[in-house]
Amino acid sequence: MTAALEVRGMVKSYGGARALDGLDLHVAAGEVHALLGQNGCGKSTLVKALTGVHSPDSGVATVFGRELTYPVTAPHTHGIAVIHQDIGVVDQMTVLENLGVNAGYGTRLLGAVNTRREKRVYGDLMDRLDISLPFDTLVSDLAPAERSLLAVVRAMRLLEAHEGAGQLFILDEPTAALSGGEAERLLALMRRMADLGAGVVFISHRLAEVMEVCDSMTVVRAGRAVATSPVARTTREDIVAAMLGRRMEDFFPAPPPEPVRSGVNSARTRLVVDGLSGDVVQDATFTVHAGEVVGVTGLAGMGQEELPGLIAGVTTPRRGYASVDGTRLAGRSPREAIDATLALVPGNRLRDGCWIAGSAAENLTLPVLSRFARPWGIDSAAETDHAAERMAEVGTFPNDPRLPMAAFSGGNQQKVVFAKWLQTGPGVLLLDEPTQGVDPGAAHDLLEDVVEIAERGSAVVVFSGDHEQLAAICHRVLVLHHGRTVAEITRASGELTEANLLHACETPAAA
Amino acid sequence: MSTTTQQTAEPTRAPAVSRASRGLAQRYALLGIGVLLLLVCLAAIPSFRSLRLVTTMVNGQSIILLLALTATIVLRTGDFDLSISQTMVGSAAVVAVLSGHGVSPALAIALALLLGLAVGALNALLVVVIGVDSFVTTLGSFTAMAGFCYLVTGSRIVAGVPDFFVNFSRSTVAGIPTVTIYAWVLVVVLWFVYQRTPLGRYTLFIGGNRNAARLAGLRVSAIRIGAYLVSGVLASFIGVVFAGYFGAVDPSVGGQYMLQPFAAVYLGATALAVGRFNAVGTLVALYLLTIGITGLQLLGAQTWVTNVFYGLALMIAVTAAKLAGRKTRAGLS
Amino acid sequence: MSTTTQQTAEPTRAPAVSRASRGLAQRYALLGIGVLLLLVCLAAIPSFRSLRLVTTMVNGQSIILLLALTATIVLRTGDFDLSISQTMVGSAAVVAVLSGHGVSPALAIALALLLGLAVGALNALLVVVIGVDSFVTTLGSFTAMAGFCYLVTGSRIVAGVPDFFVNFSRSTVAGIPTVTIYAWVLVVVLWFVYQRTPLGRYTLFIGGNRNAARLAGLRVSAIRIGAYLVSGVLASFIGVVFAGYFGAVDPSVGGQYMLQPFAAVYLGATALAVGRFNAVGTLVALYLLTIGITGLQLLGAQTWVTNVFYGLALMIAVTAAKLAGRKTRAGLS
Amino acid sequence: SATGASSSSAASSAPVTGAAAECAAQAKKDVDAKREPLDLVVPTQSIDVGALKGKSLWFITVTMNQFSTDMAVGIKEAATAAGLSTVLYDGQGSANRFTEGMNQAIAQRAGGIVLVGIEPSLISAELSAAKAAGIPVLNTLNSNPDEAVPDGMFANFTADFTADGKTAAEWALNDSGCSTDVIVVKSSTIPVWNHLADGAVDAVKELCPDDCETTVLDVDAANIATDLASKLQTALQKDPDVNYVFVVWDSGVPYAQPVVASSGTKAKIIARDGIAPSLQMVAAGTQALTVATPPPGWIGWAAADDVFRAMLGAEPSGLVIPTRLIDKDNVGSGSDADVSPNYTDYQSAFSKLWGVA
Ligand SMILES: Nc1ncnc2c1ncn2[C@@H]1O[C@H](COP(=O)(O)OP(=O)(O)OP(=O)(O)O)[C@@H](O)[C@H]1O
Ligand SMILES: Nc1ncnc2c1ncn2[C@@H]1O[C@H](COP(=O)(O)OP(=O)(O)OP(=O)(O)O)[C@@H](O)[C@H]1O
Ligand SMILES: [Mg+2]
Ligand SMILES: [Mg+2]
Repeated sequence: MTAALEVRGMVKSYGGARALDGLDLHVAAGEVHALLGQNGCGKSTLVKALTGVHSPDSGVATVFGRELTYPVTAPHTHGIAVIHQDIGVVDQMTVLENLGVNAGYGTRLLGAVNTRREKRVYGDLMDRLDISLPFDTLVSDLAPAERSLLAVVRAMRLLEAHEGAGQLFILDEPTAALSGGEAERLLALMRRMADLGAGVVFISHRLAEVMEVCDSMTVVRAGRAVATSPVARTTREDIVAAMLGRRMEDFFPAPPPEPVRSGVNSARTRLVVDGLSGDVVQDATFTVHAGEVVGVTGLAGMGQEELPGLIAGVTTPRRGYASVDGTRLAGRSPREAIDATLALVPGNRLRDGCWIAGSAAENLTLPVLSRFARPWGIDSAAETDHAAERMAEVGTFPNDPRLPMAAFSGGNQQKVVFAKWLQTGPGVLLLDEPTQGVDPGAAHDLLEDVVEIAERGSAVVVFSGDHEQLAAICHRVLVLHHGRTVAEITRASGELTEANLLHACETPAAA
Repeated sequence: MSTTTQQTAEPTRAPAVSRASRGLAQRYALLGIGVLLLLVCLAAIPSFRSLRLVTTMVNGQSIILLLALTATIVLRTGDFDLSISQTMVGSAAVVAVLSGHGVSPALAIALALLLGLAVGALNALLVVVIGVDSFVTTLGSFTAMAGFCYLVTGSRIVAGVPDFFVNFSRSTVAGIPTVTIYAWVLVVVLWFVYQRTPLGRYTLFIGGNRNAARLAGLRVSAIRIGAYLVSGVLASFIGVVFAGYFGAVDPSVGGQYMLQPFAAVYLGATALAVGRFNAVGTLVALYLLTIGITGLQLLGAQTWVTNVFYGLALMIAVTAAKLAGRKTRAGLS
Repeated sequence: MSTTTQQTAEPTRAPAVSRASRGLAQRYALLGIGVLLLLVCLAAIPSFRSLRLVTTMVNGQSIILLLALTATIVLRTGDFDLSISQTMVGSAAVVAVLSGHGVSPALAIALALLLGLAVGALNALLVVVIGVDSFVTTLGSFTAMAGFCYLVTGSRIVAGVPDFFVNFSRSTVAGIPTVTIYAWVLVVVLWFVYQRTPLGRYTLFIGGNRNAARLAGLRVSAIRIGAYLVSGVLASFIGVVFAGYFGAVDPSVGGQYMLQPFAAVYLGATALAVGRFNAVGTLVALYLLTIGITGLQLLGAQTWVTNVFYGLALMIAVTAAKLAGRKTRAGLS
Repeated sequence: SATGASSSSAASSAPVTGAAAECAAQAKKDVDAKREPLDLVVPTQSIDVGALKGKSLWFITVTMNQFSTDMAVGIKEAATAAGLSTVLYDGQGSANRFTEGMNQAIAQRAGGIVLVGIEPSLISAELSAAKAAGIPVLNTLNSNPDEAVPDGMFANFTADFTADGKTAAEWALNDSGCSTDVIVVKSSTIPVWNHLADGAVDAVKELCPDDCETTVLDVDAANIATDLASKLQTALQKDPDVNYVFVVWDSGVPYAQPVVASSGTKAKIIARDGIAPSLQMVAAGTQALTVATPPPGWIGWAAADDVFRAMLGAEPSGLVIPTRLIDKDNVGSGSDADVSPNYTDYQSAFSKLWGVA
């Protein structure tokens, strides 16, 4: 079989730090090849080198026998189509404008764009992919999953032009923001492309997906390939061991002992959500007790993206309210909720979670900064020490609080954001896609912290499309459909499995 | 820091349902204000009903309109080019001085355009290639060009610009002076490029999210450099027009042409295509301001009134557009 | 559009290893240039060695320094306040005119400060509460205030500001005029607030990522409104100082004080705390520019030379700081 | 003082009455007198500048425009002739720089200072300091000659702006046979422009109270280029019978010119100063009139002379800058030799006076 992609000795340094350290990679035509590795091991860097975002320092890459020259310009002319990890959309432009950008809107630089034809092309494409996006809506109005789908459609346009053979598709964590059903459709599409003779490089931290759809895989550690084998001949445990350099017992920590929810000895109710409604969410009503971990899920656009913001006062609810430890929140500002010891770890890290040019310490200590205020000013030494301790607790690498956030890999940024809220000892912790883009080792560590905080008496709500994770760590999971709670699956019932959750999401009537 | 005109900074969010109606209200707020103002002026001020008045009003704004249109080019890519007004005066000075030395119009124009190209290239080098903040860089080239204007003119007014240039700017076609025609042609060209071509969208994409544009495979740097070069060359073309229009070049006037174009551009970005720097909106905004000020002048308002009007009109118009377009807004989704 | 001074636009990335050296080089690039320039001037120009000259040089910049420091306040929160220079002149005019009518200094000052507060409140209302773009809003209030200046002065220079105000600005303490002392005190206060207090950190965070700041529980709107109010009140305080410093108020000068403070602030943001608007850097930047220009004047340079120097100095200084700090830069992770 | 604020009665096509005839006669008389070439004006008392050798003469100007650049040439020549050095300080239109220029002059122990176009009240403290330091400062072209000399300065050296405004108005009255409808353009933040405008308006009112009309436009000094055009075009629309536009300073003419050209009126542009580009335009016919001073170089010499006198402790010369009407009939080629024929060698007249010839 011909190689769709052959990479030899790829090296790329950012200043003195080596992101790629002689990486080798072989992807055969007709296969879906998983590229796996810990956060910050260099996966995205490879993608960027292959697509001209930046040039490697050395190393050779050939695509279907043709050697790439750096910097790579117009990758699609080499048969490369890519979905980047940071999706690359502009909020203040419409869906159609964002879709056409990588295809040059189907015309010359100064030719007139034929909007009708563009709509037809993308309309057909979306029909076939069973995706639906409104063309004239601003991207800022899209849900995170819709943005991912936009990126999929956008990349597919280029692929469609020469379906199948001679094509290399690279997808860098395309499913991170997708829910089960959408992810499945994307995986099926990927499979079909490969079956038609294309080479597909698939980057994901969701090993279940990898096991399901990939033919072979390469594990990268510190910029080098450390393991490569057919997926059929390996196990998740082996993969994780190769990624982390150690074996991991379970992928998810066990949930804490279930608190008693009613009766004389019941745990106290910490979070009450009563009739809360927003643009999508309708009449959300539930309570969460001390020591409980509750999941909320649903398909994209069904409300689980909106709900955390409504509870935390980021968006003012249309009706209803949330209360924390008996304090009813007016829902006008996050500050009010924070004062009531509620913490929200937002889903869109770059937009809502951090100041990318600020240092990790500055980001991490923001909610507790006044603790370090002395009459003569902020005690910087104490602040830095505190940040370093907290970062060590969640295993941030590198553990240097003085580095700007931009110098950390996506997963490590997530850890800093996580640590920022854990340190406040929240009574109610809301987690929006907490392990999005986080490698399995790190995800395990983060979730362990979540379980621990629940054990110590906090109420935890996890909003996620990752059913496997929810099934593993929650006491019960609420399923939203068109903004309403259509199902509640409890661990006690023994029904709390990934498959049941998916089923409940996709066929709400049955639930 | 890096002052950018990032179009993403404050995503306006609205529920899906109101997507369409919101667009309409916001889109035509400014146009509505303009038409209303015109009608009020027509009704209240008899002398406003003269065609002559309207044409002089429009013609008098042509240089500023040209500058404002030029300003949109770089603004769309998310950068500033504050230097255009001085580049204009510098080029006008070059044309006037060279002509005074008997250099042929063609050569004088060519050298003036070359000057604009050089300023654009310097701006592009610093901002795009080296990555310095565009606000401070172009403030620097603005000031340096002011010095250049004094240099070439010897700090004197250069009069006696040849008739060739005067005709170039002032001769009329169907009663419309060429300077106005240039401005309108530029409106049409930019409208086409911005609204209808991939390049127009690329500039917006780059201004909106530079990293996203890079990931989408756009030649971000090439387009940004191109924007500065076009901006510089257009500014020096306006300089040629300027020299002919006034027939004399005073090296000290650059500063007076700095702010008004930006006011029109920002105001225009609230009209027609909300939040996007665009050509037609700029034209509407500028004419709106002109109608208002002319109306006030006809009513005998003093200097302070026109300034206050100008300032308040800016604030009110953008506020109106904002309010018209707002249903819900808030944090994250 | 929404022109913001988002500090995120282009993160500078560098590997951990070179972090320390990079910091140093970048941090002190501007300071180094300044010291070098001073030494060259001292060596080459005998008259530079007079203490009197140096104090003159420093004192002459105090009004601009005060304005530049004021500009940093709103810039840090990611917004613009372009109106400060006109608010200053407007308040100066109020003080001069009221004093001319025999109003007591205390009352005149109170009313001037109230004016600043009102301008700040208007800016805050539009920018923070309604959400209009800050560049165009404050360009609007700048222009409206220009009209106000003509209104209160009747478009004439108002002379004969009472001695109370003259002494307020000009009396010396240990040989240093109070106007300079005010500026230095403001440098120290802002340095402390910016570097040493949570509030200073909050402003920076709000400028860097408003959403994240809000989600972290900061009172984003309150702080932004506060920044505008403080900016307005400080601007009118500078107006009081201005009236006393010049002893007369020319209502047309606001525009002259608009750009220079911003040039100093942006240049200062490359010194000492790279990419962050700060007080000490602003001071260093302004004095650097002044040393250079004074040196040139003493050497007999003509106007165009000083303009060109000013422009090039801006460009070169920011470029030097940028290059000093750059090892690698590239896309995003 | 505002747009359209001062207009006397209308009705321009009235029959020639006795009053009109009187007006025409008076205007013609004055105009004919002001048309003649100016005699060379130099001080009467001689001085010995030998004692001034090695001192410095500072020239601080509101901005380096056409006029001050040309005047600076004269200042330099004069100082060189007397053995002084010169420092030119450009205020760049910024009050901040005016005070800094004064402070630098004081810090560097200037021998004397010629201050041009800078409102003295803006630098009152510096003027006191200069006086305390014994540095004489000459107030140049900021006032009428008979106004009080500001504190800290030793003399006014200037032209009679009110009279010049009157002269321009009389020229228009004469030119139109006393059916004058004139727009006067000024900026009221500049005091001497107010004098010019007042002189013109008063002259029209006095000589032609019934049949003539005046309108004063006050433009924003900070935005002259754009504000002048906008206000003028509106005013011309409002009153299409305007036959003169008096821009009280020559360098404002280019901004009025395109507006008048495209207005469809036959208004003539008149102005004051006599800077070289305007003389060219008068010769070319695009500007109808300028009220011209002698060459700026002479003004430089004469100002230097006055400062030298003060440095030597002598009385001020008391000169007033004379002016002459220049229209197409007497402009010749527009050169200094044609416009100021008696000023071809003023240098040697001063040199003789100073004993350095
Ligand atoms: N500018 C920088 N300076 C120093 N070190 C950096 C810089 N940027 C990244 N690093 C380090 O390089 C490593 C790899 O980061 P990278 O972003 O590649 O991770 P990643 O594999 O993409 O992880 P994720 O899955 O979290 O996105 C990390 O340890 C990170 O801390
Ligand atoms: N622009 C950059 N400047 C400096 N360092 C960078 C840059 N981009 C990435 N890095 C560093 O390079 C290393 C590799 O990053 P890369 O994004 O390739 O990781 P990744 O494997 O994709 O991680 P993740 O799984 O988190 O996405 C990281 O240490 C990262 O911090
Ligand atoms: Mg990655
Ligand atoms: Mg990454």
